[in-house]
Amino acid sequence: MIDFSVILAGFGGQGILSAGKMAAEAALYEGKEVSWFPSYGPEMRGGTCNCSVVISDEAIGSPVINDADVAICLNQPSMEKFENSIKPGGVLIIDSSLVHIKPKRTDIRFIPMNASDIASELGNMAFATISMLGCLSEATKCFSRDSFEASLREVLPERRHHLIPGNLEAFDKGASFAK
Amino acid sequence: MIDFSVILAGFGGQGILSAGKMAAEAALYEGKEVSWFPSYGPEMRGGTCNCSVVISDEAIGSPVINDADVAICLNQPSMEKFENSIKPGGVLIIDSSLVHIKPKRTDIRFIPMNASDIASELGNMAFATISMLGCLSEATKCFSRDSFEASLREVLPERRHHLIPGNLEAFDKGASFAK
Amino acid sequence: MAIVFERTTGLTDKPFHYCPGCTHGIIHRIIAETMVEMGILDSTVGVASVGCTYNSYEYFSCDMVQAAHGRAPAVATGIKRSLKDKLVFTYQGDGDLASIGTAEIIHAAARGEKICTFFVNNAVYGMTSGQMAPTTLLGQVTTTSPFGRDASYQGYPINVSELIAQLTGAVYVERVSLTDYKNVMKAKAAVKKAFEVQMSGKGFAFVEFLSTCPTNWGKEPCESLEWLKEKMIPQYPLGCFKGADLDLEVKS
Amino acid sequence: MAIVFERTTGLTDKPFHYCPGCTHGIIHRIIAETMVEMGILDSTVGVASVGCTYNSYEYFSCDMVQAAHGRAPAVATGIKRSLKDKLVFTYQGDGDLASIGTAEIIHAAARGEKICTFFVNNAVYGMTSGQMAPTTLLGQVTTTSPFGRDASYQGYPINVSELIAQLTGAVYVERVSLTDYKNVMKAKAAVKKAFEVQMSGKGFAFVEFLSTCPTNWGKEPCESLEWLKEKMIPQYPLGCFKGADLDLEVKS
Amino acid sequence: MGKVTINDDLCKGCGLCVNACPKKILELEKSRLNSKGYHPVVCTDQSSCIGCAFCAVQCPDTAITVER
Amino acid sequence: MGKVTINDDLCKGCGLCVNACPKKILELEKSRLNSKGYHPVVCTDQSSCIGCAFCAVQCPDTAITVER
Amino acid sequence: MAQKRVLMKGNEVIAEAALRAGCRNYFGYPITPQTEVMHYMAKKMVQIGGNFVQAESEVSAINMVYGAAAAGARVLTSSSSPGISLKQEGISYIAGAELPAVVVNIVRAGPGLGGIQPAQGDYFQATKGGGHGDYRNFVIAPASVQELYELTVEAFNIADRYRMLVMILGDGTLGQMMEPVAYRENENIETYEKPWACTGRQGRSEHNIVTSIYIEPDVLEAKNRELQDKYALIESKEVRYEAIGLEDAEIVITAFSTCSRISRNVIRQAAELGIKVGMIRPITLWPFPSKIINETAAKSSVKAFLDVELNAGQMVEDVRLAVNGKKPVYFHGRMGGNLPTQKEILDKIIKIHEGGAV
Amino acid sequence: MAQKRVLMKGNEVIAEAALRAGCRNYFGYPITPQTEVMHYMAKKMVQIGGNFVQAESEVSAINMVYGAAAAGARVLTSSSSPGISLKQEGISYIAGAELPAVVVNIVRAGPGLGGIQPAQGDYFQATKGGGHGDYRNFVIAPASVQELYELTVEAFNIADRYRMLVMILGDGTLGQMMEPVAYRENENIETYEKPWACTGRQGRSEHNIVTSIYIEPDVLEAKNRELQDKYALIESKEVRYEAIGLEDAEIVITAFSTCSRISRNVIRQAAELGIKVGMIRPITLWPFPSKIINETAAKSSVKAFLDVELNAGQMVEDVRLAVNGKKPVYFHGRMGGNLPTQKEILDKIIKIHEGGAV
Ligand SMILES: Cc1ncc(C[n+]2csc(CCOP(=O)(O)OP(=O)(O)O)c2C)c(N)n1
Ligand SMILES: Cc1ncc(C[n+]2csc(CCOP(=O)(O)OP(=O)(O)O)c2C)c(N)n1
Ligand code: SF4
Ligand code: SF4
Ligand code: SF4
Ligand code: SF4
Ligand code: SF4
Ligand code: SF4
Ligand SMILES: [Mg+2]
Ligand SMILES: [Mg+2]
Repeated sequence: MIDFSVILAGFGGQGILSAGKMAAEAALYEGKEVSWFPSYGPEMRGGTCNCSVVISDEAIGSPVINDADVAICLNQPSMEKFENSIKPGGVLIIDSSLVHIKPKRTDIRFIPMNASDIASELGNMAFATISMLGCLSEATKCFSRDSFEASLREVLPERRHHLIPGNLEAFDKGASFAK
Repeated sequence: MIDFSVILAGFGGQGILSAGKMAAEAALYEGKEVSWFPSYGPEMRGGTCNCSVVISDEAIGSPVINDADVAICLNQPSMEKFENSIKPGGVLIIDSSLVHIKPKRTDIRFIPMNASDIASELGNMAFATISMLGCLSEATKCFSRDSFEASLREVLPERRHHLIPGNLEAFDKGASFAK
Repeated sequence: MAIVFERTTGLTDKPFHYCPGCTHGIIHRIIAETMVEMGILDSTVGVASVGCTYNSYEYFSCDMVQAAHGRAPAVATGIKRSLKDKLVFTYQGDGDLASIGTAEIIHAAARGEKICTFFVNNAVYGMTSGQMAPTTLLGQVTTTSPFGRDASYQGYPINVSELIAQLTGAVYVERVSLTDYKNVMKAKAAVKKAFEVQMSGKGFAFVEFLSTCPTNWGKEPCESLEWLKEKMIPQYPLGCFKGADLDLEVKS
Repeated sequence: MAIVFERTTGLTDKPFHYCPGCTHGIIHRIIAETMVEMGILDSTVGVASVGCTYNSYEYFSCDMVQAAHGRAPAVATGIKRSLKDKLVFTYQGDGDLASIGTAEIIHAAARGEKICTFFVNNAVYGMTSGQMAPTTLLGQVTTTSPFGRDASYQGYPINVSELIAQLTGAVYVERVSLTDYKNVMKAKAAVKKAFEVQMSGKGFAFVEFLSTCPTNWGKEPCESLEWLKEKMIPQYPLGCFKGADLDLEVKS
Repeated sequence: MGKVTINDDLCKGCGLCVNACPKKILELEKSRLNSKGYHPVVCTDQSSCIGCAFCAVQCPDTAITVER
Repeated sequence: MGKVTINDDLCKGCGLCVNACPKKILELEKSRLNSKGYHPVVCTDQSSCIGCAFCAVQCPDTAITVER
Repeated sequence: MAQKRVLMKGNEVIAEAALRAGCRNYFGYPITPQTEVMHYMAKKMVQIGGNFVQAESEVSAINMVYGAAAAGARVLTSSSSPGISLKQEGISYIAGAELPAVVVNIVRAGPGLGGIQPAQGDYFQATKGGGHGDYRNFVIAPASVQELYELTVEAFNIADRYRMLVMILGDGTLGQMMEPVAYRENENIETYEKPWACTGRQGRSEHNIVTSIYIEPDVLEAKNRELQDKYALIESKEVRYEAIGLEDAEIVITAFSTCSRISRNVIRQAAELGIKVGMIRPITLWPFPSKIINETAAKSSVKAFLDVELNAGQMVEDVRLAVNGKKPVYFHGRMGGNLPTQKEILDKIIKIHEGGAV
Repeated sequence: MAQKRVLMKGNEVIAEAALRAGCRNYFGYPITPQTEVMHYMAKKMVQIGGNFVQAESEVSAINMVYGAAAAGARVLTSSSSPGISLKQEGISYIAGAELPAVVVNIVRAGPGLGGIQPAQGDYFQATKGGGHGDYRNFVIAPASVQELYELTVEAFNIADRYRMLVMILGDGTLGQMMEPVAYRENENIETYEKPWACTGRQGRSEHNIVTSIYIEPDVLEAKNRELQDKYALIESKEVRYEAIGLEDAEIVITAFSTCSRISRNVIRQAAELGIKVGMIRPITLWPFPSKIINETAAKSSVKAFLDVELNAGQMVEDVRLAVNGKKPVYFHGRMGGNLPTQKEILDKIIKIHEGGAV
């Protein structure tokens, strides 16, 4: 795996940046090389934001992505912006609770999933992005569920470990969309 | 005449800089190329100061003098410092009212003149340096008495033209030392 | 029905990029409205500074010059000296004016430079993500005073209006807030007076606005206005520090 | 007979390069004497600034750091923060401190930086040949106010002590002169107090000296002292602006 | 007596107008995100509006027009 | 009662000590330049010196030593 | 991989590395994209009893650095382009007074207020111009977060070793990105006596002086010659670079930091097309690896150089000086915060290989 | 000689020339050795109703310049090395906002506070580094007081023509010396419309904006490309230099300003010894006269170059870049405020001529 790349994009405040970081942590747990790079719009708060995660077996080139293997979009402007940045054969995952359009491209795999609904069902809106990571993992195998779980244990402070089961549940729900 | 150079040196406040300027003005009046360059010691006021005047028929190289044709010294430290900067065959003019030592070198022309005494006789201490310019003019012909007079007329404001005769008298007294 | 309130032509059509509830927007608007109401939009040059409002030049519809961080008063001096019959204002944050631009504002005031400065004190560096400002309150947590501002380590807040009022060249100095209708109207009156002072040629005019930064204060917008009232005003009392009774016959 | 006055060991043997009658020399001496008398010569680091006294490091016999123009308070901050148990002072002119170094001095004071600043106000830029300083009096002729300082063109003098006294972090602020024996002794007492304030850890201490510049004022030394009394003191009144009643039990 | 018009695209759902309205007839629409991703404000009862413009004066984004 | 010693090499002839001396026993030597080019100060009447050090305290160049 | 690798932002790693290098003094002023250095320091310094001062400006910050360095402390400041411009007078003073200090520039796109995205437009400023007078900074350009850590520690050693300013020239990419970093158990901290430092005389018979003014031309010239001698020594001893595939490269890329990362991938792609591409990645921008470049240029296998930068062409001048006319040197640059893509670089490589104009 | 020649100090001539060029705005801060520019302006501006402001610092002065230039005025500031370092942020802003302005640097010896004697140690700063980002100043190096006058007037024309900063790089020698100057009756003042200036809208339908920030990388990159295009145009059109004796020179001296004056005398001395020495004196340091140097290097009559500067070797890099390995380039430099003597230079010439090591 050389420079496998994921873009996560949405509004500020949706947890895009930390979801990206969790993906990178999971891959790191597998001994991969990883990089994470944030990007903000001109708005001070709210507005759009995105981050790029690259996973590789070798030293990573650019942490900034021009052609992504996967784009995960949590709002419509992001989808409009990043649909064309996906490599042919790549994957587009959207939160269909928030984005109601379809991609124009046909050379990519399109996975709409109602991530926000799942999250509100699970009682924690932060789980929306987690479920999308589950989908990412299942669809591309860029990191495994086990690595995700193990990295969660490492990264979360002890006092927040009670959240792990919820996270995994969200992860699994998301994964089911990619099966 | 190519880069004929004169150093004037003494304590701050003795009128060194303006005497140098008058020499340059006189030579300029003759259509020569001239340059004037000041140099101060670390003292804020008092202390030593000197200026370099270069006169030439062609464009002037360095306005800062390493080997002078003439050095005019109004105090002992200056004489000690500049005696060795005079070209072989050059001229050293000192105010013997203030400097009581003799040069060690024998390959230069040494003209001691009691400039300060002359000036106090004429009732104006500023005439000390003027008399030394007279000596310079006579000893080297780097500018003529006429040019000196004409440039004085040009440079001095009308209301100070009454000083011209006194200046010329000092000039002439100085010239007599070089005859 | 007649329109009693609409967006002023002193602002361009471009929506602000500021955070929800940030009172920078209110300050922009009242300055813009005042220029229109005084009929000076066409003869004013504004100076934007560096801070969240770095591109306020896209919002104000008068001519606008963007200045380096803290240097707006110097830039305004350059403009005003060469355009003596025009009006010039600077718009500056507390990091910009009270920290890096301390020398520039003090000396513009001391020179009695015939400009207006609109100073937005939100007790924090907004744009660069919430660092301590010279106006940050004691105990206030910011990204560079993570344990709360501690006087013995980080020093004391600076009351800028009071300081500027010390300078002879500063003839009008007032501190206002935007917490409610009445205060917004007072703030607007201060803006007007600042321009009038400039027109009178009397000297330097300075208006300090206590403003919110919900994002970096970590508070909801309404909560932020409350915090401003409860915490900021005791340290930074509102009122006119100089020039309350200026005689402003406007020179023509 | 016993020696009642001789050159202090707080000064090196090097003769000053200052102009005849310049009171910089007196200020140097009383600071040096005070360090010796307080026994702190070995534990003090002085910061020379840029001005006629740029190389005062050759005269003071304590450790000395030469700072860029106006930046002595920042340099002193760097020194003091890393040498908390040592004493640090800056020696700055009015061009250095009140013009280019405005931000540095205001913020050192606001931070309550535990240093002393000795501020020499001679109403002119001495070293660079007599330009207007922020402290130049109205009407005073300098090389950059050749027709006399005109408020409408060149602004107003800044009363630095009064301004610094506004800042909470500044705990001791006094203005002194050197016009006669009594005043030199008062000035020396102020120097001592400033060091004591620093030792107490209470905050920033500031002493302003009204000083002469015979050369650039175009006056004889004695005449200069008279001019200082007649012209400068009315604009810059002597006295303690802050901290007159400080309780200074010295921390050990 | 009064009428408020809210420019949905400009509103950032900050709620300052909600607080400012003496008639308490403004409300954030929690169920909807506008094009910018905010919950915009709506007037729940135009007929009670007195056209005082307290809301508009407090709005940082000039999203409100008031008529009377 | 007192004694002043002037370090000729340090004196710049500024005259501040002359002015400061209550006994008026200090004077610039107008007829002489010292090594630095200044007219140095001299004490015209050591016996009148009271050793008050007013002169030394006023001297910017620490050219004066006072004994008593 | 002995040590555990943790995912951290470049900016935070700089701060952590400085602390590990024994730095207990940080003076700075906020500016994007390096604020995390400050935030990290603001917290940590209080916790460990070190000094964190948010200065009133970059001008003040660099002079606080000057002061702390003069007092013998290890000291750090960080900023980004406009802020570094404001520090130029102070940097020249630090050079003149021969003080050890570490300055980080997380470069953003210019000129002027410019933008906040990554760039390398301050190469000239860091390596040549900048402040006034003849002086050099030791300039290090890490290319990964791991290297950022290692070279930051090393920067403090170099600063003390040579009594000079070491600048870490990163770009926004490096500062903002997270990558894994493995910390050493024990840092290699070199300690040097600082008998020249102004710490209070404490019985010393002579007072110490830190200054950069020498009013006598001869003295100042001698001082300058000393500096130049020191710089010559450093040029002979401290050059660092990474060389890839120089054995048989036809085209040699020169690139530092982020551009070198992208170029590394291009080398692989080019190999697939049968084009042998090598790379010289300067790690020290000053002292510059002129010798290896010059030797490489002399190789008959080498046809051309391609210099890739995030600017309008700055390091390329040093490459050309080193190549000294032996081979053509081409340039590819992006500006404004944009990064070159692998494809762009590869296209240029192909064109050069085909002998086409570039 | 049509016009009367008057003896004036270089610094005063700069001020007088600016006034003659229609400049009515001066903002500055005192520093040796350029204070006479200010003193002259302080008097004259009041007399003619122009603006003279002694700013609180150089930082402030350059930003006042920025303001006045943004308002469409001709504007001047002057300083010397440490002061110019403080102006670097502002200079980068002026470049970014494309404002016309004239900045004088009467260079003194560095680094740090250095000394107040003449030097050329700010060549790199003026022509390359200095502020952050990719930009250029138009840099002019007069060699006599007469040229100081003529090129200062021209500087204002160039600034307006290209909307950029023109720097006059003099040294302490040039600023402090008096030489005769002959003023023209009528100055050649080029006037340019400034529709972009912020003068108040006055009925204009769009408001004007002067800025240097472009937050979108693509926009900022485009802006940078525009700047680079402008610079390329200037490099093709505005190079100025003086060439002496290139017809048959064996050794070619490259030197600017004061060093070129001294070298001119050396050429004469060398001729007496039968050594043919020529000189290329760059008048514009940027754009640099690379072409003529490159062409000269290609001549078979030319054996070597000798670059003479008041620094540790700065312009010599540009000479080497231009020579591009065709001939050896030697260097002779003095520092600290000292000037090279004719003898020193002649000795080097002789050694080079003899093929000895230098
Ligand atoms: C020379 C320089 N230093 C630092 C910055 C980074 N910077 C941008 S805005 C800002 C602070 C803004 O705070 P403030 O003036 O209070 O405005 P606010 O954002 O709070 O409205 C800083 C430090 C810069 N652009 N230029
Ligand atoms: C950055 C910088 N700007 C300007 C100068 C030139 N300069 C040296 S001393 C001085 C003014 C000194 O005046 P002041 O501080 O009042 O001290 P004084 O000489 O009167 O004692 C100036 C402007 C400098 N050295 N560095
Ligand atoms: S960061 Fe603060 S000051 Fe800036 S726009 Fe947001 S709320 Fe307003
Ligand atoms: S110039 Fe003025 S301040 Fe400086 S040493 Fe002379 S008298 Fe003193
Ligand atoms: S105009 Fe007044 S009553 Fe109407 S919505 Fe606004 S605040 Fe409420
Ligand atoms: S104040 Fe304005 S932006 Fe805020 S909720 Fe009301 S209409 Fe929307
Ligand atoms: S000690 Fe007193 S009496 Fe004696 S000379 Fe000095 S001032 Fe005069
Ligand atoms: S005060 Fe000192 S320097 Fe002045 S005349 Fe008296 S002894 Fe000499
Ligand atoms: Mg703020
Ligand atoms: Mg002064």
